[in-house]
Amino acid sequence: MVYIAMATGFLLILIGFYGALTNRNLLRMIVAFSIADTGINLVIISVGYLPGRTAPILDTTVTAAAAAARIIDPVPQALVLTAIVIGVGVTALMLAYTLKLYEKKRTLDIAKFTELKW
Amino acid sequence: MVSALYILIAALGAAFFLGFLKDGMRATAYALTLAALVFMNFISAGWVWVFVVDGAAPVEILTSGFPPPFAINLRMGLTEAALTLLVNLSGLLSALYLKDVLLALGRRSMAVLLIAVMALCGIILTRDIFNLFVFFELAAIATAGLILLSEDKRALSAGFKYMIVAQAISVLLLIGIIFSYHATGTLNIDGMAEASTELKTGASIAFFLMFIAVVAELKPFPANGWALDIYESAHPAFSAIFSAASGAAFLFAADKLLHIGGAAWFPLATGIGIVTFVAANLLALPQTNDRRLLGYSSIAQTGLVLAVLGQQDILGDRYLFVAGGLLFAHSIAKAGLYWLSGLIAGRELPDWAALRSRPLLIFAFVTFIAMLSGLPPFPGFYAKWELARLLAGEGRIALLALILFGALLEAGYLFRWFGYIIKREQPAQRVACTPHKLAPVIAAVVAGWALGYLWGDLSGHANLLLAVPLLFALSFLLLEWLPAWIKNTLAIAGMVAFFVLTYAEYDPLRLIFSVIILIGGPIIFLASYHEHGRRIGFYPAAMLMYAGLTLLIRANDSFGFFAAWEMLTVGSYFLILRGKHSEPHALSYIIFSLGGAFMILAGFALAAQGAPQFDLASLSLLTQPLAPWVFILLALGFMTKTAAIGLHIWLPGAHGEAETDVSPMVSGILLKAGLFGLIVLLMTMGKQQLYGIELTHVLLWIGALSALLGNLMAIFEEDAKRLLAYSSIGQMGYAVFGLALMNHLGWLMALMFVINHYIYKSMLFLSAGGVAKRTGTRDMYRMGGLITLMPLSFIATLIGIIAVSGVPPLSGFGGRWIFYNAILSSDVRLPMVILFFAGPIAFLYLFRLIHTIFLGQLKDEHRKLKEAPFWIILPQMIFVVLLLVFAVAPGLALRRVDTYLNQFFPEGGLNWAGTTISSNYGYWNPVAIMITVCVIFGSLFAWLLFVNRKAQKVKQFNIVFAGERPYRPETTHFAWNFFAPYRKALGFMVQPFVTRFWSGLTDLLHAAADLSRRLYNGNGQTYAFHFIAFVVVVYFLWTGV
Amino acid sequence: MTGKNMIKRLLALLLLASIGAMFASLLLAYVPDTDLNFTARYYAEHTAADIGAANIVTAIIVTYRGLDTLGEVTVLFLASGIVGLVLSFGRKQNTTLRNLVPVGELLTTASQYLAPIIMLLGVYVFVNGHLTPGGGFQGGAIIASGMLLLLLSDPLKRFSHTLIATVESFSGVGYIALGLVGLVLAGGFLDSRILPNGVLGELISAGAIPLIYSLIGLKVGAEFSSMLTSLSETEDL
Amino acid sequence: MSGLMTAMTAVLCIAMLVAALVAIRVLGDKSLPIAILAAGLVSLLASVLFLILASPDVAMTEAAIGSGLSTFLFFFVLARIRSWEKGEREYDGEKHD
Amino acid sequence: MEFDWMKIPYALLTLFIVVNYGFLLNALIQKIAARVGRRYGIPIWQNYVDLIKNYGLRSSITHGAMFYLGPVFRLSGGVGLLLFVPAIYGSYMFSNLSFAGDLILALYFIFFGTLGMALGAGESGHPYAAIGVSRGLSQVTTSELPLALAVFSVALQYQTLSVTEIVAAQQGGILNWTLFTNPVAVAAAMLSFLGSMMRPPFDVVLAPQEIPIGPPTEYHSSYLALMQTNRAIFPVAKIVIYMNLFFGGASDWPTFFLKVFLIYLWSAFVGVVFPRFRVEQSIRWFLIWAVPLGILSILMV
Repeated sequence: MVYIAMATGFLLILIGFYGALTNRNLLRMIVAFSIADTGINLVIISVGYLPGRTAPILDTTVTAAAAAARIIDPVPQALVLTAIVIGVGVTALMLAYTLKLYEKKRTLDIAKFTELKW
Repeated sequence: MVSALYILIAALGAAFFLGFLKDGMRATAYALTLAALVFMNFISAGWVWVFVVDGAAPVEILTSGFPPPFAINLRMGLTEAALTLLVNLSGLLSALYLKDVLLALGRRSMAVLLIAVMALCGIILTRDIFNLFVFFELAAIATAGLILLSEDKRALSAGFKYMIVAQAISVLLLIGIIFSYHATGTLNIDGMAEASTELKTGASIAFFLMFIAVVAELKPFPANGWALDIYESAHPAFSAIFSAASGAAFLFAADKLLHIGGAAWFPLATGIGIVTFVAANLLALPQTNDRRLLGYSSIAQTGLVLAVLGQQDILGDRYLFVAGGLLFAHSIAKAGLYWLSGLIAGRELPDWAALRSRPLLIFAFVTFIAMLSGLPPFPGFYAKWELARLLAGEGRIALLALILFGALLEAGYLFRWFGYIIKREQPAQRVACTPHKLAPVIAAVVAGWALGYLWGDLSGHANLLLAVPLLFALSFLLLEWLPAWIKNTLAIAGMVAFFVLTYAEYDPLRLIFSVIILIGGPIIFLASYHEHGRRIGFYPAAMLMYAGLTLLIRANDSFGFFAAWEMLTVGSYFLILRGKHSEPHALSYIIFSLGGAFMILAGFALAAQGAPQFDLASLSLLTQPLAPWVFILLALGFMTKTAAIGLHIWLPGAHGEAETDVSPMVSGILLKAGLFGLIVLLMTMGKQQLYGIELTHVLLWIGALSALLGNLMAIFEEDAKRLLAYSSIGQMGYAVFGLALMNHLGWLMALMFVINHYIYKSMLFLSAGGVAKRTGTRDMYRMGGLITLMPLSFIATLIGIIAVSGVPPLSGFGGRWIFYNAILSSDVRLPMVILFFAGPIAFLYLFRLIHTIFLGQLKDEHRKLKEAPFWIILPQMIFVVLLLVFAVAPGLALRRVDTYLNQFFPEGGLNWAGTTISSNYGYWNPVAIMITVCVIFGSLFAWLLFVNRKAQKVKQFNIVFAGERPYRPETTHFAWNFFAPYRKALGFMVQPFVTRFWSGLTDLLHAAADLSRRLYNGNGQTYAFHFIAFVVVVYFLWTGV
Repeated sequence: MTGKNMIKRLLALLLLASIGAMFASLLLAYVPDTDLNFTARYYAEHTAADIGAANIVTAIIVTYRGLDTLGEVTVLFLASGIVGLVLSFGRKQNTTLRNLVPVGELLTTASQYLAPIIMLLGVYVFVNGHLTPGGGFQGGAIIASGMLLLLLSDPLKRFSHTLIATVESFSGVGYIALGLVGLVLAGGFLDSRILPNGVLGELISAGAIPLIYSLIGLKVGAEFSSMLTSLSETEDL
Repeated sequence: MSGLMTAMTAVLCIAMLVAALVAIRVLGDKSLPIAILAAGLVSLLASVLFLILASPDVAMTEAAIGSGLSTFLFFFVLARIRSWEKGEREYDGEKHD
Repeated sequence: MEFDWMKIPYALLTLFIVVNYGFLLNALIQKIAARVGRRYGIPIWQNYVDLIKNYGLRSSITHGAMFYLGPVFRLSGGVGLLLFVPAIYGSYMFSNLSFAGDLILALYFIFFGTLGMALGAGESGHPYAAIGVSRGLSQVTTSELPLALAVFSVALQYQTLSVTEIVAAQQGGILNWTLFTNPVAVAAAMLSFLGSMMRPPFDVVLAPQEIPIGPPTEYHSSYLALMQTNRAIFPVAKIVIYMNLFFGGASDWPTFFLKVFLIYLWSAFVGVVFPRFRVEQSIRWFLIWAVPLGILSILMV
């Protein structure tokens, strides 16, 4: 199960990259990157997953004393939370840039924004 | 000290607090921003103080009350303190610089700036790998935001391109982090470093991904198109932060990763770094946009430091000194240059000529490019020295060669740029100087010099900024407001005084050089009295050159010698650049000279075998197989200065185009530095064989060919000063030849040439310069018949050419006589044939010099010319006297040297009985010759005068054309293409093969650079491709290796 | 052009195949842990005692790795600030607003009732962050959705920038201030143990975590709202 | 139990991959709104997967932020561009290839 | 070999002998050349007549300082060259002022007069003068080269630069002459000699039809007389060097006269046989034929 999830995560990253490398539309590139972001989150979570264990939340079934043997690794989850938020921040930023770039040139084709080069 | 956490807290607190302020309270917001930045600087500076002065141990800072690895911890050590200070300072100064922009854009922009600085500090401070990622993202996002401070609309697309790449980078980084966490069970950097047997193998993909992601932020070639676009379009104040502070922070992050990965990964860092360094510098060559050029240079320098990071295994305790020296020099200079670029209206490099109206800013520019090029006395210089010696000590020669090659490229475009500033037409738009924009620039200059002092202090060598001659030279910077004649007097007085105080310290050989420099220099300075006004820039440059020369002959160890060499190179470059049309020539001069200097550096580094420095005398202890290579490197380095054939193409232009009083300095005096170097080299290392080839024999050939081709080129030259310059190539060829003979008389001959060449070449250059000043041209065929108008110049030239040609009774003959005696005791025959051929050729150009200028027909437009100015004539007359004295009594100068040379070559000395000088083969009595010739000459002349006492002066052609002069003198002054038949016969020998070779080489470099920079086609998607391809290629190269 | 596109796609496939190879070797070499590593074990064993939070992830986010979270919040702050900057980039101020097509009555009415409820939900999520899944970020996002609804229902209704900015600043400054209190009173910056741990599983427990998470929630909500308003308020060309 | 979970995971994963391929126009040449929705779907499916992987916190976040908010953001921008694009100028560069 | 006041009158005596010999020799050679060309030629005393006439004339014009200096340089060069080389081997009387310097001095002093003459001609302002100088200098660079090589070869051979010692080493029979001990060097030197005598085929420098309009026309009266005197001294002085280096020197005046005459005749002989070369042709000729010989001589020593 972990392997499937992790493989899917990796594949999503690759799909995202492929989309970003082959679509010239700015918005589609951003969409592609958000897919890659999802993929990376999946990979991280998979790494933290221990088969047969539960979420790292203490309650009556998972007591503090037994926690070490019952829960999965909480660290990757904390990391993913951060990663998601950062991801959406970057996405918002890129979207704002896109809007502005469109306003400037009336196109979303990234190949048209090459006035800076060489 | 205040905890380093407060750096982060202050920035964040202020940034969040800005939201409370209404939009109208922008001034308050700005004040708050500045206050926060000042506070952050205060903390960093305080820590630097604590670590440097009190020598405190690094401090661990825990957050949330738990020890690592369970909570995030920070560390404050000396490196962190220094780097955060760098970051905060550049942030503060840029904020100051950005005053207008920030006030216009409001509190959000200020918050972004604060957070950017905070994030960079966070990258430096944190010891947690994921926290590093968070700060990375913060820095990246803030970067994307700060790009928008620019007025350049294109910044928008640059920001977008950056974010594309940043996204890809962060994906790889996260994967790397999570798998590293999986492998080690911790996110703490130090914990990972301890636990990571797996990551340290060099095959760990997890670590590779982390590392490559961090490295990608350092803009490695070729995945750096986005960075260039940012540099080009962003606000210069932001670029200053981006280059100086971001670069430093990300480099430190790379260092942290290497701490985890360990030595197995060092070669990867070095490889990426050095490729970036060389490639970015190469691609910078065809740049015309100033900010993009600086961007390339930034990338290159970052690459260099990355390469150094990968060398920490051999740098040992000098690691911080080297990496820090390079990094700080780069950061300060680059920030300074970006700030400067904001003062310039145009974006093309020549637009910087606007700086000319502000000498202070020119000084700033010079400081910055000197720092970037690693010239003394700046930190980069010491760092370069240490790096070179350690690399060479470990046998990493290829890396050293690449570093030096890249550095040469960089110096090339930086100095070319400086040439534009000094020489190109000033644009209409002036430098826009407001105090808040000027202050950061000046702060960078001050910081640069202060760090120069600091690094000198830490270097373990003599601190260059405490060397008296250099200080004396630098003091002229402060005296620039004085009129030229006062400065001239001070310069003369200073040099003579220094000589008087120190002359007892020199051995006879050095005494000759010191007299030429410290007494001969002032004589030439007499000619400088003719210049009026303040002559801004002349004296610091000239005195820097003299300081370098003085330090050179006083140097006992390799470090002092090399530092002096660089100083004199730079000083003379500035001097040469002052000539009217000397821009390209000064450039080729500095490139050749720096190339030579780098060879010397490499040679010394090889010879040192890891030692920080060594006595020059201990060069003699070197053995095979190292010795011949050291010999070759050093000899090549020195011969760039003597303009040996093949390395000579800079000389004619540089000497020819220089100002009237500069030409004799750079010809008569500066060339001797190369000879001095060769003397030191041959004195210590003697003969060396490489693959059975006797290297001194190679030198013999080079010397002979230089003499021949230098002379040949001189005869076809129409320009008087260039003719003299070519003649210098020939003369130096003789001297090199003499030294390479490796016998007593050969050396004596070389020294004879040293003295003679100083006297007559200075004299001839002054004379030609004086004439050129009056006639307004240096083309000899435009002159003619000036003998009656400029009799004193004529006399100087006449005496000069007799002396140069070696005709008795003047001193040139002494050189020839010793030459013949010297070759008789040598067993090498063939190169002498060439020298024999070269000898008579000198007559050709010398005759042409005097004939076409002073004889023949006077041009109409010259009829009212006056003699050259008094101050130009005076030194010439002194030289005439000197020549006569030296002709009659060469023993004055040579006798002690002759004795001194006995310790190196006990046999074959001269015998100085009475007035006769005799060798094993022949004899020579200069006094008798002089008397005989004078008596014969005098009596004949007197007789002729007597019989023709009533003769009256008549016009030319009174007989031939029966008094009717042909209408236009141009048609009958036979001067242009004077030696046409000679060109028909031997012109093939002076085809500009060498020039073609070098210009072909530079064209090739340029073309290659121009072609490969099309890689950066401006498309963000392509840049993403570059990044992915970069990762893949590096991975395969790395695992393939 | 299509030929060029084909080449581009092939090249992309080739490159990504190589990256994929790297990933594949990571995947193949991956062996799931059978037991918690020492860091995770520490959290599992000590969270309850140290922090008093039932949700260990929350404990890590708010306390153990609080600096990350502060950074994370700052990322949002930055992003929203820059979104605002970008959209005003190169534009003169005070241009007139465009006219949008009127929105349906239903949406307007619905949103007026729905929005407060959604926001309340958000508050619930972050206040209970230390006990149940969810916390400041999720809650903040939910609050922002409420704001979004309001925006959709009446595009011309400008949110009070001052209000958003004040909430933004208040929560941010408050967060840092709480962190400082931790530095002064407890073990270090962002230490949540400035308040008693209480009883595991109760609402008022886990030290200052509920307080901090609430501030984070407010902050996140404010940032998202600010972003959304910035995006919605861009003027017409 | 475990077998069922694995099967569910597999189905989810395949669905995600298909949605992702749709989003980047490898499967079918779908319009931009569809692509955005597909990406949102990937996110949403991922959050379900997170739940299966015992990460409720992450699942909530992904659902609220990854699939919710960011999809909104996309549509916001898209709508804005569409409204500007009165003169039916190209918004999709590749249509002009 | 120290200075001695008595050397001055002795040197003047040598000078006197050589001047007279030179006049007669020049006339003789000219006459021989004329006879070869089926002309009658000048009377043997013609040079004396010219000289006395010229010295008798008074000039009332001058073209300036260098105009004076040209002939002075020229003659000083000739006289000096003669005096710096011992004329008669083994004779104290006729060792002249050779104590002042060795072979190198003599070799370099050759140029003293050339240089001065070139300068004087230059001041006349006549383009032809400059053309002549340009050609002469061009040619001399290659024509002197074989000589220099040969001299160096000889110096290497005898391991000395002193003319006296070189002559001394050649005593004791004709086979001891350098001519036989180092024939290659002598061959090179004699080819070079052709070039330096300003006779055909290497006389385009003076190009009798064109160039003389230059300097000699401007120079007249006593200026010309000085140059004529030099024309008598200079070739002899130069031949003395050749004689000393290659042909065993002369231990008495008759040998001296004979050897000098024969060597001179060599150049005249070649001159009447060959046509004139252009400058670049002669340069090539020397480089192709004479210089390799010189190099060979050095390598063979």
